[in-house]
Amino acid sequence: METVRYDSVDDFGSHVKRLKASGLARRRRVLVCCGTGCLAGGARGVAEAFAAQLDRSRQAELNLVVKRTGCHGFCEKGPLVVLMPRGTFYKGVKPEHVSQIIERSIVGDDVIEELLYVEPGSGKPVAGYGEIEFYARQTRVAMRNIGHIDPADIDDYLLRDGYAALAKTLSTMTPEDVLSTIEKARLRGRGGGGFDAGRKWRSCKRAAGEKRYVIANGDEGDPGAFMDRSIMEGDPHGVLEGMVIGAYALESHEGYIYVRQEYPLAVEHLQRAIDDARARNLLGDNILGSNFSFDIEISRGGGAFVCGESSALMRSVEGKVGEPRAKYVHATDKGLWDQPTVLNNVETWVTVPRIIEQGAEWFAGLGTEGSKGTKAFSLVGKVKNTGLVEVEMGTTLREIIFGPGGGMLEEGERGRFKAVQTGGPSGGCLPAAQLDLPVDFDTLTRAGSMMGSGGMIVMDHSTCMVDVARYFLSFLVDESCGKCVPCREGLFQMYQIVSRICEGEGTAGDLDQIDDLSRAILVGSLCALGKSGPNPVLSTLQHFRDEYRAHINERRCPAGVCKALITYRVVNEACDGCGACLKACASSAILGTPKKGDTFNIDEAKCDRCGACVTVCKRGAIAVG
Amino acid sequence: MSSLRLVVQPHYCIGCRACEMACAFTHGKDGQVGASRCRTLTVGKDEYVPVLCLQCDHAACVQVCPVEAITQDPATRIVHVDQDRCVRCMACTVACPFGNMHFDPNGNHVHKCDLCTDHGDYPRCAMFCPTRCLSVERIEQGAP
Amino acid sequence: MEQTGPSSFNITINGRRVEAARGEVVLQVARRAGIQIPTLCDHPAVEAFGSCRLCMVEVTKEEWKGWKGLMTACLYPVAQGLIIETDSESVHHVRRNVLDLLLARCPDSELIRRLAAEYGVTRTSFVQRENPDLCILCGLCTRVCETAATSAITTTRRGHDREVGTPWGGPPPDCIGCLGCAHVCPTGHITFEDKGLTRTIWGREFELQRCSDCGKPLPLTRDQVDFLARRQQLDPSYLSRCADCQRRSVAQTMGRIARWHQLGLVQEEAEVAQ
Amino acid sequence: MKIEVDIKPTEQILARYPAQPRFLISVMQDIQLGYRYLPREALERVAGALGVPLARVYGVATFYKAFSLTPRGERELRICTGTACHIRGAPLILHELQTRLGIKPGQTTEDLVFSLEAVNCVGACALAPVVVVNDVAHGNVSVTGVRRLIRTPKTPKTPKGKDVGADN
Repeated sequence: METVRYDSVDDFGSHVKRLKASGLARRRRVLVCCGTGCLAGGARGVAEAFAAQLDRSRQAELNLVVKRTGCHGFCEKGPLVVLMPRGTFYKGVKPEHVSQIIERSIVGDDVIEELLYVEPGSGKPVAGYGEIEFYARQTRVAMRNIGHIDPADIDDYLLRDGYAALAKTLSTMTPEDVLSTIEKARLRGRGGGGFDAGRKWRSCKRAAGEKRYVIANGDEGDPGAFMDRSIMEGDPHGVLEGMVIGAYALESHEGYIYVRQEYPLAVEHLQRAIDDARARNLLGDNILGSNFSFDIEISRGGGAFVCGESSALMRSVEGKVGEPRAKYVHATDKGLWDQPTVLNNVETWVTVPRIIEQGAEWFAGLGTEGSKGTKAFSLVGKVKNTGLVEVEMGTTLREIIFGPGGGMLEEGERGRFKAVQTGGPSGGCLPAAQLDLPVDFDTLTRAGSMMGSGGMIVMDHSTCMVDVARYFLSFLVDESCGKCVPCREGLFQMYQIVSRICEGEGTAGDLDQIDDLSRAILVGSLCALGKSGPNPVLSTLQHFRDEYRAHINERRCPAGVCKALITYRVVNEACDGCGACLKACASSAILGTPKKGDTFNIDEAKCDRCGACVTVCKRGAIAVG
Repeated sequence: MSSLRLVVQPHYCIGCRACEMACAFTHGKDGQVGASRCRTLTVGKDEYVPVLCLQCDHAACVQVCPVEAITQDPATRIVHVDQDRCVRCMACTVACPFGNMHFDPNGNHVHKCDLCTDHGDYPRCAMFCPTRCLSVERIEQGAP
Repeated sequence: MEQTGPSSFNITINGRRVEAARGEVVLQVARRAGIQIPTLCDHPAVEAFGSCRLCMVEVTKEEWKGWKGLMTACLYPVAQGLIIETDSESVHHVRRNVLDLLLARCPDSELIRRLAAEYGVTRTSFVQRENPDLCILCGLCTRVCETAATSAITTTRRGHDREVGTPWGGPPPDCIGCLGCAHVCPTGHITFEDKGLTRTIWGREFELQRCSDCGKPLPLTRDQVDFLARRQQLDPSYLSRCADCQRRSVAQTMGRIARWHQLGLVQEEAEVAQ
Repeated sequence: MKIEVDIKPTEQILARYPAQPRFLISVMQDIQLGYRYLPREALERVAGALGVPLARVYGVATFYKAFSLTPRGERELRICTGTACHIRGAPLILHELQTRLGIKPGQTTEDLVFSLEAVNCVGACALAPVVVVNDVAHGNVSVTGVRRLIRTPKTPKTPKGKDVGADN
């Protein structure tokens, strides 16, 4: 294997040119999605089957390459295999399908209909990647490479014009040019707060210090969000390139990528990318022969949500407990090791090369007045197409959920849309009446939620909003660092109150007490975790007050979720006596003999409302109420 | 600006302990008599020596304090204890080679002679000394 | 952060104009002006921490067009034109809630009960902690230990499970028994005992240093003496005699000089100062 | 109960990092991976080597969820309790595993085979509910399906999952 090292920008340019002209670049591509979702579905077996059945010579003979790519985003349908350039999209692929795919669609010219995705609206199978609504309705900027490249192959990234923005930066732009381009693009941080990235960079540049640091925040802690994971796993070089460009603008020489502990694959891919980039002189001393030097180190998190908060993250990089500090002095003045530091989310960093490449005007042309560009969301919950979507800012919630999302998962009354939760534990739940809100930083905040890092959890009428509030509180009680009183003690007490309501022991004064305590926590807490902690409770209280009232006044959980307020009952008319529920019940609470015609009863005293019987009953004969 | 220094001439001491009384009353609080920062010791027959802080430069108490609660005022050369800062580790009470850092168990704090800076600018012990044993000298700043 | 502009200026606290210097925080300036702001986690010996949230004050500036924010006085840097209210309704609302929450945590703490009562809370409106102790988690002990001693104690776990403790809950190996933690503890949660030559704190026993003259125990442990001599760069002999013996020794020396005077051996008056 | 701890792996891990306090978490991650917990002897060595007070090491060990001070089981079941999983039934899954294994989240079965951990989102929300077994994610698990994950070929004589938790 030839060792490539670029000693100048020209060197780099000519190598990329040669690469693009080579036969390898023109080969057909078999893309096997190896994102976490597809891996869980068995993608490793599929990739191995391809490798076993198509060795190197056979691949050359067929003029194709098999690539393990990052997440295509359509996790719901995994494992996914895409045949390029034709764009044939196969879902739910199993190892046993591989030989058939090779024979019919690779050697042959055929399409295997059973493996095609069926559009739920039309009921028709779709052959092409681009024609699937899920993808067709997206605008991919941050995620443009994911799924198309093998993240472990730097050449794949180069073939998609990777590092071209860096070459352009180093050869034609001054640090000031880069800074003003980012300012003009009006890029806002994708991590949650939506702070103007250009302004952040500018104040860091102005601050006095011995060194400046650049950090990528990959501590994606919001439950229900996994865009950053996909970016780090699927396009690691994109993150690096953005950081190098940013470091050039800031004249920084040291950078860190903080990756949460739950993402081992992201660490692996990023480390590989760092090693490869260093070997090619795209990272390290005198990058591309210039006199600019910058290097990146990965810092692994230890499993603490609060480390997504920038000051806590910096303490964690320093090897300490992740306790936030007051932000009266900004990180841009005193951040990592008390030096001026710019911290941006990985999605923000991966967007930077795109802006440099295509210009600030192009980026500012996307999105809304206040929120430029696109935003990646992880669309999950009770929606048909769960997965990653990237849309222009200003797209409405309805367009996302009923567009790429494909609408609600389940039919019937209980399957109707009830709320969408955005912004993770700092955000809130928006009801059906607000489905037409355009999604951008400011609109969501005004509506009592927030953009957050981009988690979007769709809920239907089988979701109890009081339970959701309790869920977020228990999350925060668990994840609070415990430093300040309002967050540590206040959220704990709030959890106690909401729990009481869920358990049917709520009292008339509870809602007022929640309100009073919330106000104190909102203004009194030290960091953003506490300052936004009451949001999920307040937003559900605002939009779903009736549901709280039903719990308190009528001792009833309308969604049938809160265990203390529900009972399970066998509807004997619907029951066929199969006895599956008997076997499933761990507490032996179901009485009856498994034969047709027998009546089954549930012993309420024994029943611990685990719901196992409901999941196994094929006839829907167990009623919850 | 001038500063004070206390002059001790033990051969004049008659062991009357007026200095101790004056000190204790001066440093009392809320109508209670405080603890004296000055101790008169008997060293022989009819031989007494009043022992009190010498406001040393490079004082051991200053050096040993782990929280920098003891400092010397560069202008007056008086060594002060910042009671708010002190964490009562007692190191200074041992470190002073002259035994002039005292601990008051009632007030739970360490204390030392501060030349009565908070009580007018004339040390009470000297004021009440009936002999020339304790006296005050005013020196111009910068003088040794 | 304000890095330019004059180094001292006036700010307004409760309608009063008060002088402040760049680099100071609101709490410092207020205290100097005799304006009381309650605190629990503040101590001059350690860096400000901002955990108790009791010192919150309302901050605004004329150019903020009516926007006001609640800030912790112990951390908020002063800047020209700041207008501070230390006792507004919103300030009291937060303090009342904080104290109410702390009262649920530490119902037996005299200090918390007294402070809470000042803000009108005599009984907590929340669920009282089971088996409560006196620790309010202000973190003063661990911070003092870090600043003045050896970081022998730490906060452990997180969130509502947070506690102050020692490695593996046992006697802390790095502790020097200086009692700094116990003395700064505002609620008396940290206890210790000195008995004969033994000091006990954090479940560990320490031997007290003995006076090299009289043999009585000094108020310092042997570990503390070693630590201080090393860290403060002081000859250990400075830490070997009790104050009584030190005084006796100096008195005897001075007594000798006095005798020389009386015998006419010394011409000049001995000045024992400077 | 005193377990002999082989300190050699700790030395090897320490050799990979410069002796600076900032590598504390990284070193501890590797130790956790190697020993399946953080033995006291190892952490004492780490504190000395990196120049970090032992109490701070202990504080870090108890602050972050990745670390355990007691040995974890061979098979670590991490039940995702992220929002997406929560509304798709994660509490039921967790409840089921708790009952079957007779342990609570954060605990390990006495035979050191299984550890249970409730984690806040593993980032595989599209497959909710998710259970991660030793870094392998299992998606769309059901209350009954989850029983498959705790069948133990290594411990004979417990043919049915039911018996495992019967003695609790």
